[in-house]
Parts: sequence; C-alpha cells; structure tokens
Amino acid sequence: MGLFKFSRSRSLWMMHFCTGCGAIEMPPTMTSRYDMERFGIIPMATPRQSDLLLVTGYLTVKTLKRVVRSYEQMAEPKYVIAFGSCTMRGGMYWDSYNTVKELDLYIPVDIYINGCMPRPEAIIDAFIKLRDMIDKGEANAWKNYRDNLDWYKQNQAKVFDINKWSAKI
Amino acid sequence: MRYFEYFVGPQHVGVTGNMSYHLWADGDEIKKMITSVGYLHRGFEKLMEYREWVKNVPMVPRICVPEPDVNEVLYAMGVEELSGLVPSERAQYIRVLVLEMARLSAFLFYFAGAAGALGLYTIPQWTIGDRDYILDRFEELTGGRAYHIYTTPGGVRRDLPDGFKSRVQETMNYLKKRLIDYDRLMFENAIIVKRTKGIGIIEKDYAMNMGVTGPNLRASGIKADVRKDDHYLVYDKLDFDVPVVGDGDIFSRIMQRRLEFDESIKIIEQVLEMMPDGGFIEKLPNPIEWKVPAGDVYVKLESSKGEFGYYIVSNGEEKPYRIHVRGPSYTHGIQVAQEKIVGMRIADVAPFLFSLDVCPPDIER
Amino acid sequence: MSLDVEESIKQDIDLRLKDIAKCEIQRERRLKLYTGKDRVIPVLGFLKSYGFIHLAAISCVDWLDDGEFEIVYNLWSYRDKAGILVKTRISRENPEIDTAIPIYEIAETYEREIHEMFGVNFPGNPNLTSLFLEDWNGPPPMRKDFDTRKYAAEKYGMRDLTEQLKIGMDKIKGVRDGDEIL
Amino acid sequence: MAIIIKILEYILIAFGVAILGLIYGGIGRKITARIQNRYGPPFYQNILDVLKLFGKRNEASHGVMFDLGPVIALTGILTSLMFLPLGSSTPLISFEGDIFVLFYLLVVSPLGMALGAGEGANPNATIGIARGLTMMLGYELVLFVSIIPLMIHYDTASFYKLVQMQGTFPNWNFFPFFLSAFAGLIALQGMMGLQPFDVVVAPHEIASGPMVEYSGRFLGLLQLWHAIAVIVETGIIADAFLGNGGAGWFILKTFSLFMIVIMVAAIFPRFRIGQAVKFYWKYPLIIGLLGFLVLFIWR
Repeated sequence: MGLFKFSRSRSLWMMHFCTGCGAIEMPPTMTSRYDMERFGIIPMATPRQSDLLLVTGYLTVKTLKRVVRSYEQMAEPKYVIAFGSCTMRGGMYWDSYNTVKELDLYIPVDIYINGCMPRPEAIIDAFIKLRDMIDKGEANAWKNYRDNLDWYKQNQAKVFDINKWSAKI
Repeated sequence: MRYFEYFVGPQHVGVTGNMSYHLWADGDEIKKMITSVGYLHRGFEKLMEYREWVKNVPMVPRICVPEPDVNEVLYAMGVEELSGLVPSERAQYIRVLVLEMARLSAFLFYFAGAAGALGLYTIPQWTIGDRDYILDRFEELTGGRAYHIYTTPGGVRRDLPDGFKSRVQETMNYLKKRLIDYDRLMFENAIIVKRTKGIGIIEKDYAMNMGVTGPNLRASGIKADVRKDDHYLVYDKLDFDVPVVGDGDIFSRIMQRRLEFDESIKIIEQVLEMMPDGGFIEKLPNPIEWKVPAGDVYVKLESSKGEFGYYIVSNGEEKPYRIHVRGPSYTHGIQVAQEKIVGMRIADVAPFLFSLDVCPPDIER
Repeated sequence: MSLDVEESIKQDIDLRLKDIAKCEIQRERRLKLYTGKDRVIPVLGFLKSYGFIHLAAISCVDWLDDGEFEIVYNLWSYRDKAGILVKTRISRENPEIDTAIPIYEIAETYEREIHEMFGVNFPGNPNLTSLFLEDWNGPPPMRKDFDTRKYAAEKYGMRDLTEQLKIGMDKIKGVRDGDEIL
Repeated sequence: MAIIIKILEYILIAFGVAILGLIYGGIGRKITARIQNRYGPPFYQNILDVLKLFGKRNEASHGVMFDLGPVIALTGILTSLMFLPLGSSTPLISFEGDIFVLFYLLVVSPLGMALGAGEGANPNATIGIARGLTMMLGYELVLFVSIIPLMIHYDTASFYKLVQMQGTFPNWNFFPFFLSAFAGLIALQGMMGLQPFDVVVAPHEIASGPMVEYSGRFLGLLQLWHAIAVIVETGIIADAFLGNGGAGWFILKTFSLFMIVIMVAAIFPRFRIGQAVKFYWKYPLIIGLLGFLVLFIWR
C-alpha cells in the first residue's frame, strides 16, 4: 500500500481546464523554464484520466456547472488546487453578479494559492505541498465531498439547478 | 440527415481558453458550429461603474489576460483625453516600449498555441520558455509578471530602472537568435505548410465586412494598422513596416505574426534609442475626489489580436458612467469562426481557432 | 494639425443627411453623428456606402435620469482613416430599435449582447438568444437600476469569518505584545 | 514439467518486457524533455504512473465490453510477444508461417481497444477508433512490404528462422535491404503512434481519442499494453533488420530504434489522417517496393 501512496503523490495528472486568468501562468509552469514534469505532473486531456483539478481563478456560474461535472467525473482519489484570491473570497470580483465567491462551498479544495495571480514558483510550491499532504494522508478533500455530498449539493443548488446540470453520483 | 454531434470545450485542449464550440459533423466534415461564450463573463463593465476612476486601473488589465498592458494604456488614454491630460514624451515612449514587449510576449504565446494545435509540442516549450525572459524584464520594470498595473492616467508609475535599456536590448538579441531555430522548426516545416496552406481561408471583403481587425485582417490582404491609421502615442515618429501576407489561410495568419514579430523588435530597438529624458508622470488631482469632466470618447489601439477599443462615457462624477470594451476577438471569435469553419475537417478545427488567436476573456469581459 | 478630411466628411454628411442627422467633429479622426431612432438604418446605409465599412462596436448607454437608452454605433473608414460615432436614443420603457444586420452582418453578436445586458429588443435579428449568461433569472444586468452588489450578496452570500479573523488578530496581537515567540 | 517451466519463463519475460517498456517510455520522456530545453521526469516515471492508476479507488465503466477492451488489448500484445524472438532466443511458439500470425495478432490489440472504447460512446473515442483503424491500413501495408523481401530471400515464413539465418553484425539484413529497412522504420513511427502519425490520440483534436473515457485500472492496463507494444514493435524491426544477438544486444537495438522514433516525433507536427495514409501509400510504399530490387541484384 505504501508503494501505491508513493506513486500517487509522485504521479499527478492534472486536468487541462483553464477556468480563469490564472491559466496564463500555467504554460510557463508546464514548459521549459519551470518544467513541472519534473514532479510527474503532466496535463491530461480528459477528467477521467486526471487526478488533479486546478481551478485557475474565478469561476462564473456557467463554468462552475462544468467544473462540478468534470470534478465528479474524475476517479478517486482526486485533488483540487484553487488559484488566486478570487477563489477564496471573490477577490477583485467580490461584487460581480456572475462569479462565485467562495469555491469550497461548491467543491472541496485541498490547497489554496493566494495572490493575483500566483507566480509559477507559488504553483510549484503548492504541488510540493500537495505531495507532502498525500504522503502524510492529509489530502482528503475528496472524502469530504463524498461524506458531505448533501451539503455541497445544497450549496450548488443555490447557484444553479443541479438537476439539470450536475450528474448524480 | 442526422449529423454527428461533437463538443469542443470548455474542458478541452483544443480551445484557446475557456470557451466551447458545439459542432455537427458529417463524417469528418464540419457542417455547422455554434459558439458558446460567457464562461469568463465577470461583468467588468458593470464593476467599473461602481469604482472610482483610479480604482479601475488595477481592474482593467484583467480583461485581456495574455496581453494586459493594452487595457491599461487604453484606459489611461481615454481618461487623459476626457480630462485633457497630456503625458510627457518620455512616458509615451515607455508606454510604446511596454506595449511592444507585451505584443512580443503575446506573439510567443500565439506561436505556442498554433504549434501545439498542430501537434508540434517542442515549439510551445521553447517559445513559452523564451517568453519568460520578456516577463523578467516586465518584472524588473513593474514588479509583476502577468499583470503589471504600470500605466496610469497621466503617465507611468515609475521610471526605467538603471541599465534597463541594455537588458532589454540583450533580451531582443537573444530572441533574434532564437527566431532562427523557430524558423527552422516551425515556419519552414513542410508538414506545417502542408497542413495549413489553403485551409480556413477568410476572404478580403468578408474579413472587412465582418469587422475582423489586426493581424487577421492583414493576413487576408488589407493593409490596415491602427498604429499607422489612427496613430496614438509616438507611433508616428517611429519607422516600421506593416507586413501584409494576403492569402487569408491558416498559414498566412501564422506567418503574419512571424513577420510582425520582427517589426516589433525593430520598434523596441528604436524606442530604446530615441527615448528622451524627462518626467514620467503628470501631477494628478486627489485620486479619491477626482472628477473626470463629462463627455464620451472612443480610444483604440492595435493589440496583438487586433483593434482593442474603449468607449468611455463620463458624466462628471467620481466614477465612470459607462465603459464599453471592444475586444478584438469579439468578431472573429464568434461569428467569423462560426461561419468559416463549415466544410473544414475535424482535425483542422483547433489549428483554425488557434490561428485566429481567439482570446475568450476579451470577448466576454 | 489640420482637420481637412474631417471637414470634408462633415460637409458630405451634412449635404446628404441634412434633415435627419446632425454631425460634429470631436477631434482629429473622430466624428459624432446624432440621429433619430427611425433614421438609424438609412443613416448607417449611407455611411457604409460612403466608406465606413468597419463596424467596430455597438455600445449601449443607460441614461436612467433621462429614461432613455443611447445606442452608439462605432464606425471606421479604412479609406479616410476616420471614425464616427452614430448615436441615437430610444425610450427605456419600450426599448426597441431595428436591427443593423442588413447593413452590417457583424451587428448580430453586438445586438445579441445588448439584448441580453440591457433588454433592448432588435426586431429582425434572428438570433437574440443569451450570449454570456446562462439560466439568468435577474433583470438585465447592465441596466443602471440593477444593483450588482445587492444581487451578489444575496446569491453568493459569503460566510461570516469574523470569528476566524478575531482569532487571527489575537494571534497577531499576541506576537506584537511579545507573548509568543516569533 | 518442461511446459510449466516454459510458461513460468514466459510470464517472467512478459513481466520484464513490461517493465523495460515502461522504462523506455520514461527515458523517452526525458529525451524529449532535453530536446525541449527542460529537465524532464525521472526515468521511472511511467512505472509510478501505472502503479498510481492501479491504486485508484473507482473508475467509470460503461459496460462489459468497455471493461474487457483493455484486457483484449493486453492479451493481444502478450500473445504476439510469444511469437517474437527476443534476439537469438527461441520464442515460445515458432513454426513455419508464424510471421503472418504475428502480424495478425498485432491487429488484435487495436481491435480490442476499438471494441472497448466503442462502447464508451464518447464521440472523441469514436473518431479516434475510426482514425486508428484507418491508420492501420497505412502502416501495416508498408510493414508487410518491407518484410516480404526477407521472407523471399531466406525462403522461410518463420520469424525465428529468419533471425537465425541472418547472423551477427556484418551480416545484418540492414545492409543489403536498407531500402526495406527504411520503409520499416517509417512504418514503425506510425505503429508507435507518434508524430507525425499520432492522429489517434491527438489531444488538441479529439482529447486523447480512444482512451478518453478510460480511467483507473483500465487506463493502467492500456499503459501496460503500450509499454509492451513499444518493445514488440521495435523488436520486430530490430529482429528483421539488425541481426541476432543476445538479450543485451536486443535491448540495445530496440532502445536505439526507440530513440530515433522519439527524436523524430519531437520535431514533427501531426498529419491529418488523410494525409498520413496518403503519405504511407506513396513514399514508404515506393521505397519498400524498390527494396524488392535487392532480391534480383543480390541473388
């Protein structure tokens, strides 16, 4: 089992989903200057194959529906890293009519990176932290989602019609 | 006849950001497409009405993520025109420097996207890695990598650091050296030529009528550049060409950017040489009580994607009355892509969209 | 700077559209034209044939106090290198104006956006579906009487974090007073 | 008794080949990374990936065939491994005409994948399958054309005999049959599904194609299939053209071929599917057919 855990923390496939402006710092993180493939992190094209969801910035309601759906399609164990101030408390868009303010009301979040927008060093730091957390068995947000599904669904229902937009687990 | 339904995005590698396309295909041929945008709609125009004139300065760069400086400069230009401020010449030169550096970084991003869409994964690694050297210069100048919040109404926030010019020149020399490699690998690559020539043609008249602007319009064969036609800042004093490729297909759109890349380096070198001494910011009124005189103004400039415009209306209060942002992708990202993609193969969808340089945040704001 | 081109455009416009439009020069390469709601389409038709082929944008301004919407067509001529803002006002009660699609095909998307954001109706536009918003249940959001702060607070209500903040503040205070070792 | 030892031996070989294939993949990623000016993952990264996939808690299933697809794919490639002489060692099964069987078996894996992914009913997967099967029409023909001269020359259709008769270094088939070898090498590029022939997965177009719906253990099986396929595919070319030799030589030869393929892949974009098949039916096929001339000249 230890081997599985070891491999789990060293082979994180992230979902290729640029949800907001934080996505602009993802290419530098992926490519030759910062090269996150060193840590076994590579972008994957579909949610089914990926372990890691990066919510790169504010989520509009329209995107949130897709994010929730993509998140539910990922195979467990799965991890979420949220980027930027706007996922924590709305950030710059705290009074916008179309963005959600606190992301962890709708999907569980393992790590928040602050800043607008986080630098590649901060992103890599988050990856290393997530690796340590998985090694120690602390990255359990996905269990949280499973256990408190009703609470999450209730929050999602406040923002959009879950019967229409979200898959049932 | 029932067609094969197929979605591209928002969670897909083949979209240029957070947007989606709903495709109907007959075999391998696209019959119909509907663009769906709005995944990034934050209501900027509404939010700006709620904030004081100065507080909007950090707000605007978020509108176009790959090239944020155009928004700052445009907003500053608009407010200056309304309130009658004229920035010093040095500030104007610095703005041109910042704009052209932003253009270079946006073009490097574009090359990465276009090459990635065609399956050449070495070019993204190189260009985005090299783009970081430009970002380093930005960081030195402004303190930020992605969002700089450097240009404010009245000038720029601070002067150039010591030795900055020579370091920019070094970066330019490095990029010129790298361009040889890019040319060999990408722009002269036989398979890229084969894949992109004659595909996704946007005709001259059609492009003009549909409001396509910038490099896409020039790639279709019309010599129109806001820098020349509606010259702003100090572009009329600089010597540069406006290349026109003219075939209107994917390849010519990629080549158009490649040629403009050279021109931008030329502009930067001139700016470094010609930059006069002087102040970099004008004296501004108390920012909290600053009331910009009533009136309306449309300012525009040439971004790497086309004509970026701000229509600013003031009613003489502390806050803007209305700001309308005209993003360059608005035209070619929705209607043009929708109409021109019909008849294309599924494999060409991503190269076509990447070649148009559709940037969703400036469509949706 | 000379305004020869602008003057000549103004003269031509004044000559042709004497009764239905008022033209003025704003500055170098910028003109403005005011016209009535019903005259917009002929005016745009004339301007396009005159050379203003590029429709850069259609903006809408909500003049709440006047009870009117101002629709601004933003045109540019590649030949004369000049831009013109065509402005017209429509009432806020029954906002409706003919579509500009027959003249400028690209107007479709702009009108779609204005329809969604301001609730202005464009008879003749076949595609007035929602563009940016999805399942939107509030009033058109860009109208001046729509309060985004109130709406956001109601819909996305943020959690009250005063307790946590207090704990954090106490910690900081403790550090400052020297109770805790840094 | 002998048969049990043989089976045990085969299981060991299959396991070793899988690990070797995963390490090749890891080194391949590292080489690509170096071409792209970066550091790259550790060479054992692919092993970690597979382990992680097998450690996943749940995975989506779309029916029995969907689950069986990866199993069929893996079985197909494991069976073809039985027919492949690893260097000079005797393969598990060898008889006159086993080359044809081997080539048939190579088709089983993509077909299994097609059956499985087809039940997923994801449009991306469907397009990917269609592309994969079309692509096979291209490279299989070229591969066959490049091998047939050897069969005529040695007058045998047994892969093992063909390799044995060829001898060591200066007597490699590569030297007389260099045209065929070249055609075979181009076919290898397509068989491995790498640029410019990676139309099947093409992330920008169809989001990794047939694999789009697979997750967890099924994806792990597919990764294993891929790893073994790397050895089998490079092994066919190495055996046919690069002489026989011990296991060490076999590894060296297959690895060199793999390196060439990886390096070519790093500097080429992707063909459109039509262009790829047309390309195969043009230049490599002509080169392969020219390879027949050697028979008349040399004999």
